[in-house]
Amino acid sequence: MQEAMIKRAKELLADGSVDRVIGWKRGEFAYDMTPAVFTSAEELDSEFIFDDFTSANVSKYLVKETAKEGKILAFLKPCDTYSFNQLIKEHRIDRDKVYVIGIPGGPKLDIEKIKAKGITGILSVKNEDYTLKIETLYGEETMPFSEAILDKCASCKSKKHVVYDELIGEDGDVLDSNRFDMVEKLENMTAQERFDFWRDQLSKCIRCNACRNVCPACTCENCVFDNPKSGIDNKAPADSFEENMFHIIRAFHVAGRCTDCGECSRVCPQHIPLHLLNRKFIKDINELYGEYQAGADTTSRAPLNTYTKDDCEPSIVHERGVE
Amino acid sequence: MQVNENFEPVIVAFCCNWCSYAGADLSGTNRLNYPSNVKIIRVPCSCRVNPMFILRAFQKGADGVIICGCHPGDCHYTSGNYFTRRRITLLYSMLDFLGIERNRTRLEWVSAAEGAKFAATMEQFTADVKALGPNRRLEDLRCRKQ
Amino acid sequence: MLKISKSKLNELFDAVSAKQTLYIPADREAGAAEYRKYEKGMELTSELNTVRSAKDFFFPQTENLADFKIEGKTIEVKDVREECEDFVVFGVRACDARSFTILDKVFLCEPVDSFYKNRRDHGTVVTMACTRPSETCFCQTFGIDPTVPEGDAACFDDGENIFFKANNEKGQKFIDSVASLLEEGDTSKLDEVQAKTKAIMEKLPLAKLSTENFGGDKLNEYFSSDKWAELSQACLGCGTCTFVCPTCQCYDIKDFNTGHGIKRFRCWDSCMYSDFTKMAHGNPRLTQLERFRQRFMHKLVYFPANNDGEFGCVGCGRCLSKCPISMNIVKVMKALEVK
Amino acid sequence: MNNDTLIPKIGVVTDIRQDTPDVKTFRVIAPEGGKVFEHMPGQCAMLSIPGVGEAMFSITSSPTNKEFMEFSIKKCGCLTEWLHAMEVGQQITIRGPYGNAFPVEGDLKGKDLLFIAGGIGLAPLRSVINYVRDNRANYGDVQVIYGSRSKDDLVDYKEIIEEWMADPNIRVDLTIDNPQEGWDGHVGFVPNYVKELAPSTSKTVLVCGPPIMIKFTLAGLKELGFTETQVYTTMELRMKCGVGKCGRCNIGNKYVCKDGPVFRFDQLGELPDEY
Repeated sequence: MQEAMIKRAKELLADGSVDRVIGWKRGEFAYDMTPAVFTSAEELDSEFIFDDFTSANVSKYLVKETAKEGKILAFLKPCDTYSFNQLIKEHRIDRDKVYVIGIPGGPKLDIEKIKAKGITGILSVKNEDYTLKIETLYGEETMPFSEAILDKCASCKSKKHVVYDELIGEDGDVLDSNRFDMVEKLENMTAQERFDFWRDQLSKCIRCNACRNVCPACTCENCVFDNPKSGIDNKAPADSFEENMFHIIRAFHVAGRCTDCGECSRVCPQHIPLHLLNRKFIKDINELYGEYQAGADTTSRAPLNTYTKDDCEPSIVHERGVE
Repeated sequence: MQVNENFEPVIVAFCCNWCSYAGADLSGTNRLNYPSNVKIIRVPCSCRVNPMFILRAFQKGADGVIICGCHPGDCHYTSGNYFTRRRITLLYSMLDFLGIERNRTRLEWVSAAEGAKFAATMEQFTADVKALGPNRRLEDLRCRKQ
Repeated sequence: MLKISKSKLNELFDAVSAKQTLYIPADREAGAAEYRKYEKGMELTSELNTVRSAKDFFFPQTENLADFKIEGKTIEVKDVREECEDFVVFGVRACDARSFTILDKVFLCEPVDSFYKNRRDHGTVVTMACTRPSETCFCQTFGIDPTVPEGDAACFDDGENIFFKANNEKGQKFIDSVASLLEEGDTSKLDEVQAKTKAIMEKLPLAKLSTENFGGDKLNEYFSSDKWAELSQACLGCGTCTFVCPTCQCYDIKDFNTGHGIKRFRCWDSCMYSDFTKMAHGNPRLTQLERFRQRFMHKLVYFPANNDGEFGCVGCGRCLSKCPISMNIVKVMKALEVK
Repeated sequence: MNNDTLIPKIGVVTDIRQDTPDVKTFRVIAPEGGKVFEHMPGQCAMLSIPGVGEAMFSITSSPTNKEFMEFSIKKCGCLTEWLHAMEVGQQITIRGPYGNAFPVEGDLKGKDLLFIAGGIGLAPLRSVINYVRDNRANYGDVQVIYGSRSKDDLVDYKEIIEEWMADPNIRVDLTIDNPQEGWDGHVGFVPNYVKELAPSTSKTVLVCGPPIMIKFTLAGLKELGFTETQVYTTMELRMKCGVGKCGRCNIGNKYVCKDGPVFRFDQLGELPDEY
């Protein structure tokens, strides 16, 4: 796959259809790829990489990149195309300046899951028939591929590219994923249990803003949490309230726009399952206002930008499920 | 749940200028009583209420927050309260998801003519919050009065 | 050397925590450890290091500086400082132990930061030698020997026993306080373990990383390097690297209105944030390039320029494993030093 | 526990003077009377209204003034807006003094001095000028070139006219950017005026004002034959601690709050261009 991608990128660069290519760049280790912009065939040959660890969603970079001169080639996985579409809908990306090549999605691997098995000193990771052969400083280790899959890929919602100019490989389908299972499990807990669950999780937050800054839906020029005039700007969770507030408000601000790309949970240094907050909103929207998938198209109205006269009353929240 | 008889909750009510704020006035001119726990904040429309306002109210010491707006269809700005309805439904659902007690939040449609409904709503809501006790789950400890 | 059998380690923890607060690195979930206040039965983690560094103990993420009460035109300032109680941090790795030396240079130079000093005076750091370094480790680049860590007292693990060595008076006091649980032990196996660790150290992927080309004397050369644009290209501008870093010490001072007074608090800040240097009339670091450059210039050039060649990095590898886009100081050093 | 510089002291505002439409000068004393602390010309202090913010301001009054400190503050942000809304008698918090100072007792002693200021840039220089006036025997020739957008924007106009202009021992040249009714003095930008006046290159120059003015003035001075080692200026960047620990006001490895705010141009030249 990597060869095919490099080959196609070089062709498009050579015939002048694009000026730059956005993809992933080899790192120091087997797993630390950095999103990068390539401008020459040499760079592509020596540094471009696409493998089980290239999980970063590059669509948000296109906001910055399409503000520049020239056209850029973007390799987008199915989940990335949803973010890309959503950004087009919000007029954050100039579609004419991007040439999208759809590439197959994951499942991608999570190095932290490998490390959580106590495997350290990792020198290389090879996937042999869905068994990971991991060469380490302390000898070779193996583990099943399925146990090292990124959470966001484990509950993949779609293998279908919703936007592309060309495809490398086959296009897939929207999947009937079980992504709302955990949300449902939480909904069925008592309020006290839910409170304890979230307190335990959110108290880990160090307010590094990685979730916000990586989020393709968070593209405000000046975030409300950075704006001294908002009265709620803060840099550190000085109190449990501030931990709650940041995550509630952030989830709310992307409600109806979040495509469930799962980047927030992937980048969280503290492994807080932040995607559950977003999924809760998605689930509510689906149940109360009809099925809606942000980023599936560029024309429909976002659920919070519209209404019907017979919408349910907020009291529905108080009436359903367990207290 | 044990009810602490001495506990007097702080209730913040965001009232739409065009309906419930006038409704509160009406209940006053009609000499109807509603609990003094209720602190009214006048807003130009119920959809002016940013979710942040609600959280900030809890942060600064509110034990319950109620939003009052025009009945659906009656919005002074045509559709503001329809948006409120969606937004607040989702927000309350999220607060519930985080384990915040359900009865601390409410939304009621109260028109300018419904002074009695305003008083009754506040009476009921205050009693509900009182039964819950002080807000502890969405509290900023720094703001607690010593 | 004095030692305790690993099976009896918890007895030692119990004894220490009976007298003062004890913090140990414990598992929060598989693969993620954090420092926790010791409670009976808590197990020492088998992880190499904690996700958050140990700087929290001396330089917490937020702390109250002063309280103000405003009445009419008058202001009352309340000094909220209290003498901190003695505490012990156990199991600090060599890299984190060195980070305290670096933080000391910032906070204990004139004018001394009394908030930091208070904690530093009352905290005893008991370090733990490393036996299984990870691929992200590069402490040796900064002259740290993880098999012989600094700190007030150091511990060494030979697989069965933990050996104790005092590095200063405070450390000796700690060892004396638990002396009844310790016994004299044979260190031959420990020497073996240390030799084995040292052999691994040489095989680490980053073993050859050198600071030779960095330091205060090349300030403008590095500042104007054309590599910064490419390096900072993917940076998200989040604060993950800064907040997990044991040596990052930039802070912000903010006021919070509690409704019945003003609390002035200080909290960690990150030079990666867009508002870090923002003023009413402009911002000298307008793009992520300048902010990104500041972080690494500070660690590799400015800090050594002001502190006799000491670098502002200890090679703990946290930023290597936690950066959302895997851009880190090692990549920066390698890109810059090609000269 | 010892005092900590981060814990501020109280200052009482005893006088507020409207200098220009957007600059007010505040007189601050300790609640028990007298100055809150001593300082040297060029040093700064952190002023704050708790709950609003804290920021660094240069101390405009001379250390030779033993009764009070003064701050000339231009309204340009949140905190300064609050400060401008204050009334006499209001308390603020104050901590300092921070930074180095102009070397009035060192390199400047015995020298001929040329002060060049633009707009609110007079604030830090006023402290030096008055210090020099009060220790006149220690210095040679003293000349002040000061310009602003208009006559109304000249900070401390009253003091300039009544005291400095009346002082036979110093020379004051004023200029405004554009012609204005009731102004018969010089009209033109400060850098051009400096070139016109062509001061002797034997002078040591202290320049302060908007960055653009400093840039052109320095170029003009170089044309006249001045070297960078003869010219001092003050810098300003965002500050939080004031003691070189919070890590944001650095230019290269120098912290403006601790190693500055006063820099000589040859020192600045060695630092990266990030200010």
